[in-house]
Amino acid sequence: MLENLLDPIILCFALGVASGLLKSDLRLPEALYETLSIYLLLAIGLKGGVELAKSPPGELVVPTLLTVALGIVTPIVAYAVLRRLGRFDRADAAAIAAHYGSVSAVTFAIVLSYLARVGASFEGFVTVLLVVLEIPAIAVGILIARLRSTQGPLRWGALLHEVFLGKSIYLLAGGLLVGWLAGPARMEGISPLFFGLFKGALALFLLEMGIIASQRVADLRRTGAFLVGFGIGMPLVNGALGALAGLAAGLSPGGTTVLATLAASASYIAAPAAMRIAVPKANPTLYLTASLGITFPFNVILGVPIYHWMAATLHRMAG
Amino acid sequence: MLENLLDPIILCFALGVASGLLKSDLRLPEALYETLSIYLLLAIGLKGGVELAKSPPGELVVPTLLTVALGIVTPIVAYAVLRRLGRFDRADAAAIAAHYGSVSAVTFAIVLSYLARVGASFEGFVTVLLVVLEIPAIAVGILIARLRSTQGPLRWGALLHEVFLGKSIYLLAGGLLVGWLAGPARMEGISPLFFGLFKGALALFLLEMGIIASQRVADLRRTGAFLVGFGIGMPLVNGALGALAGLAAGLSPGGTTVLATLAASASYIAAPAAMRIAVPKANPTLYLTASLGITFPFNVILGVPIYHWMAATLHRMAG
Amino acid sequence: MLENLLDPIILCFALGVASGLLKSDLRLPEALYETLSIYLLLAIGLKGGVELAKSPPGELVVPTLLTVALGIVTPIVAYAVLRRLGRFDRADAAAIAAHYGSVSAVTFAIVLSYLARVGASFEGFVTVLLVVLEIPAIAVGILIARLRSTQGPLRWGALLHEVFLGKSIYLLAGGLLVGWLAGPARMEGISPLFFGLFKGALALFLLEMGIIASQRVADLRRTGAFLVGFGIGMPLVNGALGALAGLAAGLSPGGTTVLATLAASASYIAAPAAMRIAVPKANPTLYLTASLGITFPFNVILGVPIYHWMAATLHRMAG
Amino acid sequence: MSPRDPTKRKLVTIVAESALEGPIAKEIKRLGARGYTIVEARGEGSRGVRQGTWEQNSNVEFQVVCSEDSARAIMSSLYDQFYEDYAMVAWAADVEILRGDKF
Amino acid sequence: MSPRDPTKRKLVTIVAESALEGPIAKEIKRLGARGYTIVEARGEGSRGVRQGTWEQNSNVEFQVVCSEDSARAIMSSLYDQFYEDYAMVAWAADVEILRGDKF
Amino acid sequence: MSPRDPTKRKLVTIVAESALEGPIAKEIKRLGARGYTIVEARGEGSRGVRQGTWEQNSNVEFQVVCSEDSARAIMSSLYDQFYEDYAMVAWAADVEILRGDKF
Ligand SMILES: Nc1ncnc2c1ncn2[C@@H]1O[C@H](COP(=O)(O)O)[C@@H](O)[C@H]1O
Ligand SMILES: Nc1ncnc2c1ncn2[C@@H]1O[C@H](COP(=O)(O)O)[C@@H](O)[C@H]1O
Ligand SMILES: Nc1ncnc2c1ncn2[C@@H]1O[C@H](COP(=O)(O)O)[C@@H](O)[C@H]1O
Ligand code: NA
Ligand code: NA
Ligand code: NA
Repeated sequence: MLENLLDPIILCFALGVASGLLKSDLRLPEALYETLSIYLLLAIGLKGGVELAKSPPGELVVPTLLTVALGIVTPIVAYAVLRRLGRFDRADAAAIAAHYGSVSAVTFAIVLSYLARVGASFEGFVTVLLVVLEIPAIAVGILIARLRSTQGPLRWGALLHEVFLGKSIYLLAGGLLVGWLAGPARMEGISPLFFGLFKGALALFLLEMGIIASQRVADLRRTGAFLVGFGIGMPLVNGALGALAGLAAGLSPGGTTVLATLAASASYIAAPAAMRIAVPKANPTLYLTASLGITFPFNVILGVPIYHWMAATLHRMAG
Repeated sequence: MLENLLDPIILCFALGVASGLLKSDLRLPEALYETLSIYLLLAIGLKGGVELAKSPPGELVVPTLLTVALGIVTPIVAYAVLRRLGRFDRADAAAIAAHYGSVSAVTFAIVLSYLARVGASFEGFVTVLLVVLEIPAIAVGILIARLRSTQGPLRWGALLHEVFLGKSIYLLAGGLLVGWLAGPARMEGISPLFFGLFKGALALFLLEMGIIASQRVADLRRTGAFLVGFGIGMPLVNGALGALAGLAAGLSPGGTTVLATLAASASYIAAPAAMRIAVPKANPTLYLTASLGITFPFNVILGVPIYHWMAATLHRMAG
Repeated sequence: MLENLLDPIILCFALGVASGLLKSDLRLPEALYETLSIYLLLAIGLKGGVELAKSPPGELVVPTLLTVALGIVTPIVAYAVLRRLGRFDRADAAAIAAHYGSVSAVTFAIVLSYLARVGASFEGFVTVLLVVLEIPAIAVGILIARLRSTQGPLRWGALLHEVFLGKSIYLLAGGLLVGWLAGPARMEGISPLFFGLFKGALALFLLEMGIIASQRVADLRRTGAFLVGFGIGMPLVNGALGALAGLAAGLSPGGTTVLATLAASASYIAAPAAMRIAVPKANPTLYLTASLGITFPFNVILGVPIYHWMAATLHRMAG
Repeated sequence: MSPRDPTKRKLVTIVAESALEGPIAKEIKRLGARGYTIVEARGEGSRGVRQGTWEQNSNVEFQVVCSEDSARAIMSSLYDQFYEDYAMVAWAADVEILRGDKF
Repeated sequence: MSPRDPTKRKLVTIVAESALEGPIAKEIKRLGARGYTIVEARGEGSRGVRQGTWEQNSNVEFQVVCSEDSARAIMSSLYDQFYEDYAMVAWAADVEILRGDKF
Repeated sequence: MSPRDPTKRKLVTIVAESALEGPIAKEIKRLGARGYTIVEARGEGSRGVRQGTWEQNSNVEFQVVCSEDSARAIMSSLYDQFYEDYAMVAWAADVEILRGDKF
């Protein structure tokens, strides 16, 4: 745990949070934020594609199906919790649920770097699961929000476009394809940029995310205690569901940890962009504060080791 | 050929083109475009300077003179074709001709990486030829456009300033000088950034160029079939002229391939900037669509292997 | 000396200066300037933190105290010179003095790379001295400017905030803390970005600083000959004081060179930001022209070898 | 009227969260404006501070020169569609142009 | 008055060096404006060219829609505090808005 | 007249392709304006969409506060020199300033 806290990536996140809370005048240019997020998404995809090239395609079927199932179940559970216990209205509950059903690519990068540090191996195709899990929850969230809504017919074409051609999925899936087509040998020329610098770029991005997350902390008072509890409890529930799915899919303990973390993570790129257009009545302060202000830091600092422990325990219990 | 298509740099270009055509919401910040183009131009110059330091200066004379000749002949040929066959007016024909007489530094980088992949060696001073070939065609294009023009006297001072101190030539020539003065040993400290990351940065830049090129595709219908034919035929002609010049200059097959590719490439940084000011009546849609929408993709995907084959064949024929 | 001039970092600075003087249309995006300055400050901090982790804390006490003393003495000397000899008014003299008492992190990076080139070792904790020396002179400058001023009460809270939480000190000190907490082994993942690319990024930043410095050269005529003399003489005096302090603090010749260079360097990030708010009557043209247009180039090209020679001579004299 | 006589038009300025860029551009053109200009913006308003640090808190500012009718239509249509749910403000002013047929 | 009737307000535009961003924002709000928009700018004026290449030569442009009284107060207060020592200009114009209670 | 009385001036706004930045700045100053402000812009008009993704499709927006005469001169001179061949539009509006001698 302490080991995790002393990772410079996590320390850079803390530096960003402190900068925001102390009102330092450190401001990263928006072009840097955009560049880093494009770089990280593309690099994750490329790396995943190279690994994927090494996996027999048959191995992918069961994990992919179970991941889709996770992407449908977790937002429904989240929605029920938010409506019944949290008393949120339909639009807010649906939008928040979509965020928690979807995934955070940066949290994915952090769990991979965590597993590399503790020396645990995992399946080469996990990046496919990242891409697969990103989408269904967003569709489920929109469907729930629009059921019996008076907002006029849902333009599915526009929405599918928004989701599949949003920058996040496009870069992840595109990178996956490029990496898979090119294969390991041809990627060597571009690997100093996309793989060698990856962890450093992640540290810089987390500095920025820390600043952004800290700006959300001010909103915590307004959004209330329930959301804080939800932002910690929901990832634990989803992480457990993800760990079970990983076990059921026959993944290794490392791969199970990855799937648990994916399930536990909450989106902050693809989901906010889609929800803002598809569910305009949902208040962005709620979903951004929960996802970025609570769940992201929780996962990055405490969650990942917990999901690793969950995965290890389940695997031990399952023999 | 397939091998060339599977290079991740080319795949990233395709990813950019697809992103534009599918109207994905992927948008790279303009600051990233500018940064990458500055970085690539400077890095090409620096690399060339280091290589130049290793070449005996005498070897440069004949290739340089023949390259200047190329830079005068190719825009005149292009102008004649555009006027006679294409029926373009003087300004448009002159401006397009200037683009095809000048060069694309990114295409140059791609032919070097292609030659490295196929294991062909080339002369250390080729970057000098890149710089030398960039300028004359722009001057020729302007001269043609202004002959008998009613536009008032040409302010040569301003124009020479525009061309020689435009970012493209300034960075290439400046980098060449820095690399040559510093020499290989002193460059080591900065080589991880400027040389180690080069191919990765090229891939990212091509993603961006793909998006920009795809925006030009929409203009193809308006600009007409002739321009499409010109955008493919002209580089083949210029490539052949370049290959002949390379042979005549005594270059190796690799160096001949580079000169052929340079001759075949069309400018999209220096020439558009100079033409917009010097030949205002020329329609930018025409020259940008031809250069970026047709010739650049053609060269990057098919042209480079063809010019390599031309160079090899000529060298074989010449014994 | 020639060796120093042929360092590509210095040549890039010259390329930037020439670009500005020749009015080339090379313009680096502001986002790149900001990104590079954030990167360099953070990287300097991180590197310093890793080195600091290796030093016994006791060794720091005397050098730190003497550095604080330097930070108080040098701006007072500078102020006296500017008032008496330069006939500047109180606000201008105080603001310029604050710049010369404070430090330039880029000059620090350049002296470290110089020492690495000539093979001189230095203490691991020198980055602490950089951070320590950045602050007191700014406070002294403000105090002087405000003594007997009619400008109303000084809001110290706001000022301390401005200084300690300004981007420059925050990133240096934050990076120091992160590097120190993480230690060498955990930093490995992020070192390709933060350490491997450092010199290249410095070259790119100096290209930009060259452009900015050249824009100041035009102001030289207006600011007068005295300021030119001051911009060269003051760093020599401060460098000598710094070398003496380094000797007294028991630093190695390399460490003494670093402290001399720090003392000789003039701030252009932290001090201008603080002075603009705290001493509004001071004319920024004066302090920016002196610091960036004269002292920075002088230090980078000639100063560093001179301070090295001072340190070596003092150490030889002291036996 | 000669094309060089100054002509009266309206300048509509709209500041809205970046997510609305596409929908607003479409609406502007649907309601008769022949063009628009966009600049990146940040700011503060009834929905809090929008610092422009990332995509979820940055704004865009549209400037549209158009006829009085289009101006009226654009302002009320955007108001009806987006005002309740999105960070957005708009205002209109009188301007003069040189080429009446252009706008 | 219905919320949809056009209402008159003032638009105050302030261009100033970036260092003043914080103080100006505070002052604007203190003097009764409910919001403001900021865009990055560069330019030229009596204090020379400000190219926007780094923090010491870049400008910000504020646009503030507010009541006539606030506009007057903002312009004179900023003028008094900053005009002498800082690069800054300001101007005001008449604008119409749709929702009177918003500004 | 006291320097603090509001004074009438014109605000000329010009949106043009980035390549014209230098020539426009020169022309503005030649025709009597004492300063100008520039912001980066993109947009759409009769010459198509200019997305601002690279140097060949980005715009700049000039704002110039000046006398009515200068405004008129600037608008017609730019119109004559650039309108036919370049992406460009311009409009003018009335503004009030506090310091008459500044503009
Ligand atoms: N009074 C105002 N004057 C100028 N811009 C404003 C004003 N109020 C709001 N804005 C801009 O409009 C955006 C959305 O406003 P709001 O919906 O009130 O939060 C803000 O982020 C500001 O950029
Ligand atoms: N006449 C003007 N019209 C528009 N903007 C101006 C004008 N004069 C100055 N500015 C802007 O205000 C900033 C500061 O002006 P100044 O204090 O006159 O140097 C300049 O950098 C310009 O961006
Ligand atoms: N009606 C308009 N309102 C505001 N800006 C416009 C308008 N028409 C054109 N523009 C801007 O002026 C640029 C050039 O216009 P054009 O020459 O018509 O293509 C466009 O890219 C827009 O940024
Ligand atoms: Na999830
Ligand atoms: Na060519
Ligand atoms: Na100093």
